[in-house]
Amino acid sequence: MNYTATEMMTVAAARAIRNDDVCFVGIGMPSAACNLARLTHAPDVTLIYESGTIGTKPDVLPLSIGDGELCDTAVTTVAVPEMFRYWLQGGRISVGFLGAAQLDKFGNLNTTVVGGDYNNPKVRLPGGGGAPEIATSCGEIFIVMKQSSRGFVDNIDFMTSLGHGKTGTEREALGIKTRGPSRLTTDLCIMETDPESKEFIVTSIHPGVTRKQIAENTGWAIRFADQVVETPAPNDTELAALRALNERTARAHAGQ
Amino acid sequence: MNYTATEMMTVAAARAIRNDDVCFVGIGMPSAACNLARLTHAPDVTLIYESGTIGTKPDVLPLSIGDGELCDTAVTTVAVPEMFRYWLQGGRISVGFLGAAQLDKFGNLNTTVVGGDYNNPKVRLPGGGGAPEIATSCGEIFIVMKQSSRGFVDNIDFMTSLGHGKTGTEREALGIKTRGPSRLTTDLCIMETDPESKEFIVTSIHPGVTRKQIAENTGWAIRFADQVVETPAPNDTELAALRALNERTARAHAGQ
Amino acid sequence: MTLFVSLKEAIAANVFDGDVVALEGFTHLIPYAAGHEIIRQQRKDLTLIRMTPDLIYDQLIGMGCVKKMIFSWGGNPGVGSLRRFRDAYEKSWPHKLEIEEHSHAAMANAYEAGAAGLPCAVFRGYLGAGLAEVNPNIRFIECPFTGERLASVPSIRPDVTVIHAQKANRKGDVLIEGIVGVQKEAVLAAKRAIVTVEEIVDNFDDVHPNACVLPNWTLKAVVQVPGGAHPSYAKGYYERDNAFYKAWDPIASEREGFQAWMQENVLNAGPEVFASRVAFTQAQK
Amino acid sequence: MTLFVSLKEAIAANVFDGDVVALEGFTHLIPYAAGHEIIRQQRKDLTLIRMTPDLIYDQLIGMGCVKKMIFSWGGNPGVGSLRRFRDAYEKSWPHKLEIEEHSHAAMANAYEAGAAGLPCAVFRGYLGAGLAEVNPNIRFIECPFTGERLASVPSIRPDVTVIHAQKANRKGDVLIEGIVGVQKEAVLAAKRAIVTVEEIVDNFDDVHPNACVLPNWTLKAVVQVPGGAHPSYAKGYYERDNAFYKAWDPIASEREGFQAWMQENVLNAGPEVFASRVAFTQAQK
Repeated sequence: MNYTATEMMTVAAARAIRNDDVCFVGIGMPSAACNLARLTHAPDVTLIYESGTIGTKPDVLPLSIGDGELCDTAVTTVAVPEMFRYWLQGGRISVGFLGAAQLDKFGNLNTTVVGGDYNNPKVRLPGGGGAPEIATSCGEIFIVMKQSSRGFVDNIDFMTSLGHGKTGTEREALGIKTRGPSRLTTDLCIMETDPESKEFIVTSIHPGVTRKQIAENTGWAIRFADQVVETPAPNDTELAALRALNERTARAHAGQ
Repeated sequence: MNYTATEMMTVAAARAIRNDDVCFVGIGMPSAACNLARLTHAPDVTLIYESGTIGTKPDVLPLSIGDGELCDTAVTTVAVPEMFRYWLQGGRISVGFLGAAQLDKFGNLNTTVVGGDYNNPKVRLPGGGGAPEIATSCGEIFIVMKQSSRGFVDNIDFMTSLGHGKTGTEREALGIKTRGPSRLTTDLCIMETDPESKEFIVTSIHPGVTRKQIAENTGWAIRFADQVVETPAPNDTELAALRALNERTARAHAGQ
Repeated sequence: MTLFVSLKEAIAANVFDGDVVALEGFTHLIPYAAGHEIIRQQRKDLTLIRMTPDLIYDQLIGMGCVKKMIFSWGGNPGVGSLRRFRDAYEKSWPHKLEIEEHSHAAMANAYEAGAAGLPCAVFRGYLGAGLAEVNPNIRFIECPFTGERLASVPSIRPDVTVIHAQKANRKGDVLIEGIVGVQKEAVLAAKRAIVTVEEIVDNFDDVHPNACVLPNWTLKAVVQVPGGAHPSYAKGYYERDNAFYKAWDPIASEREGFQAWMQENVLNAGPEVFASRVAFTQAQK
Repeated sequence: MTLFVSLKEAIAANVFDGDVVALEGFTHLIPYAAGHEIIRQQRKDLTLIRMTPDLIYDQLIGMGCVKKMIFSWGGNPGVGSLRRFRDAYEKSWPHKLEIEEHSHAAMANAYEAGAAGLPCAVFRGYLGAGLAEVNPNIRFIECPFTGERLASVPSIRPDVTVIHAQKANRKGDVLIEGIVGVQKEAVLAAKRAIVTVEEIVDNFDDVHPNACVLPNWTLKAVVQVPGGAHPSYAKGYYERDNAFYKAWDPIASEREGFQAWMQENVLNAGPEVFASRVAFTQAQK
């Protein structure tokens, strides 16, 4: 089957999710990837949305974290202070998903301001929301983001949430026990965190994508692993599940 | 009608409860007094048991704070951490009830150890439970306790919960904004806290009780207010409601 | 019982110029109708608090009611940014807007600490985060047992909290179900609380004993406003009117269009219009 | 699913000599059956934690399982004192017992902080209280904003928490209803958690969305033990067997009588006896 770059990205992100993971899911691409994983190889994965729905199994992708279906299909729904205290800070989440307007090679993320400085920004973004504590409390962080040299930058304009810090050593210096960003899935490739330097390095390239394309769409000097593989194309099962999910979602939200 | 000293004490304690009070109720005498108030002059009083039942209206007196009826008749039942954080510490309780093995003239209470010292007590009592924070978080504290020179002592053996401190000035020194013990109802009399010295002084003597009896059953040099009144005897309505409550309770717990 | 009043009376008696106000709702049960009444009563110099300020805060800001906003994520969920917020913050229209920015964890903890009567919240947070360098209300303390450095923020204690809930009973106790957010904490943290509800029922006898219920004595005013959370959700009553969230972006994109929309749909309207807006949404389904 | 095991297996696999163990239940849903199994398996040197240790802790102490008890109120509710606890603490029988004593507020906050993954709890407490002078685990910190002196205690992080609940579903999620106490916090604060339940049902489809449910992945073992909270309550199943609470006082009053009772009713018995004890109680009503 033919597939789009977005489908490849979603499928590649979904594959990294394990059946016993407990995922803190954001709306958009992470929500699509996590639910695709649940509908394919990880039927028992626990999906948690920050609105308090624990173990939810929506039939369609939610419009927002307030969707009634997230609550209706959840094992339980808790208040937001409990969500952030007992479940996130309590260390119960194995994988957090984050995206950003800007990220750097250490997985530091900016969703606060672009251009200027914090008090006089060129563009004021919505802000960090749950990201600062998701970044440090989850077992590890998976980032899913369309690749572009505008978003993948050498220096982010504001440290909304800590990845591996400005030098790759900041987590240890701060006594943080969690792994931090370990995987970055884009529409071009998969990057993983180098255990030594903590930089993202390309480990898998999506079919038909060139190294040049990847380098052109990355604002930092991109590194490739010694062994780079080709990402397996989405298989029929994956594509069928993803498309059915997207179709159900489109139908449910028609006119909205 | 004839009545017992315990009935007089219960009725006198109940009368102090106002219709708009929010009471933190303990099992035993406070529970009887609060529910009697609810069944007579204070139908809208809010009764809270520390097990988390808010606005409860039991038909019979509970065996313990775990009674199902407390939950069944409550406006809502919350978890114990919430009870102590949002409701007690949050400053939502107007009246807390406390009793003790020992109390002094400043309303300091001991339910921890008697004799010896803390680490080598003669008698190890159950301990403070909720008392230390009830004593400082409720708007004011009503104490209900059978009077005896063994319990009403000059110096308590352990400061389980703070009344007005060892000199009557400790609450202010600690920055505590709540009133502390304001009223002590016994089987012989009613004492109120002197606004200046913060000592308990007798303001009302139950019918048929003498000043000598009160003095003999008090371990400290008891003081009487300039104007001491006679406590009105329990009226027919009060006695009927109390006895009916006690009968219902006895019937419900028969064989137990 | 004076608890049950009109929305106009509830706002007039409880929301004053210069107040610190939290209109909460974590994407679900957002008190839009009450927010519109605040706009109609032309309150000024408000400090608005909310974890996820969305369109209703955009509207309050654009109409000049707001001096400062304390928040953790300010956007139009699934659509983009809040254009009136950005115009105020970036270009001081209709006037300068101050902000105090936190993370969700910090705000959730600060509401919890406010409900708990504490002066501050203590949590593990802001590790390596840039906000800790630009917000003086983010400080750090040491655990007295382990020495671990923990974050602290001031507790949130609004002058008034406004929420929308599903049901009140005849005594004025209020039931919130489903995605309950931080509403209970926001109410208990506030000096005064106003609740709009979809429905008033005889009693809560069939309600689960551990459901989220606010006793009447924790509230100042309860007002029935069917549809009062439109265009957001009210679980059991209506879904989100997502088309409106999308439509808001062009409406808010320029000042005149925004003002015209507010004149027609808020200033010249009343809380009674919300029921029909919800009916409209449901009929579309 | 290996979550569902026998009570014997659950205790054998999760409770070890020297462990810090919380068997919680705030007067309601006390895990007696599980406590008896710990006694039968002769665990030693346990540190027991509970806000309201009652008869089951008296039994564990009297049988020599306990090195230390951390608590806030240790009595026989409505009856008197715990005689085996006092004999151990005052006279070192069967051996010396250490104690660490707190207030309810401190313990509730410490469980909450444990569930929240924090090293300590911070609250307004112990003002002028004697325990602050004798317990080195009560310390004070300053609010970094107001300077207010606030109490702090270490969070509770048991090796294992044991609770009794009303229902599990076939997946092993557990429902607690009514007086829920600190059980959710105690489970989430622990490294391992064991739950005994009255009943296993197909699903929780009819359960309120905000009811207190512990997802199966927060638990190590779920065991059906009907009557497992006897002589305490299980809301919806049985009331407290108050006669037993009264009867316990003479049973525990002297060492030999206590031992004989334990031999007959605990050591020579198994969890299956609990169902009949509850039936007996109900038949009496």
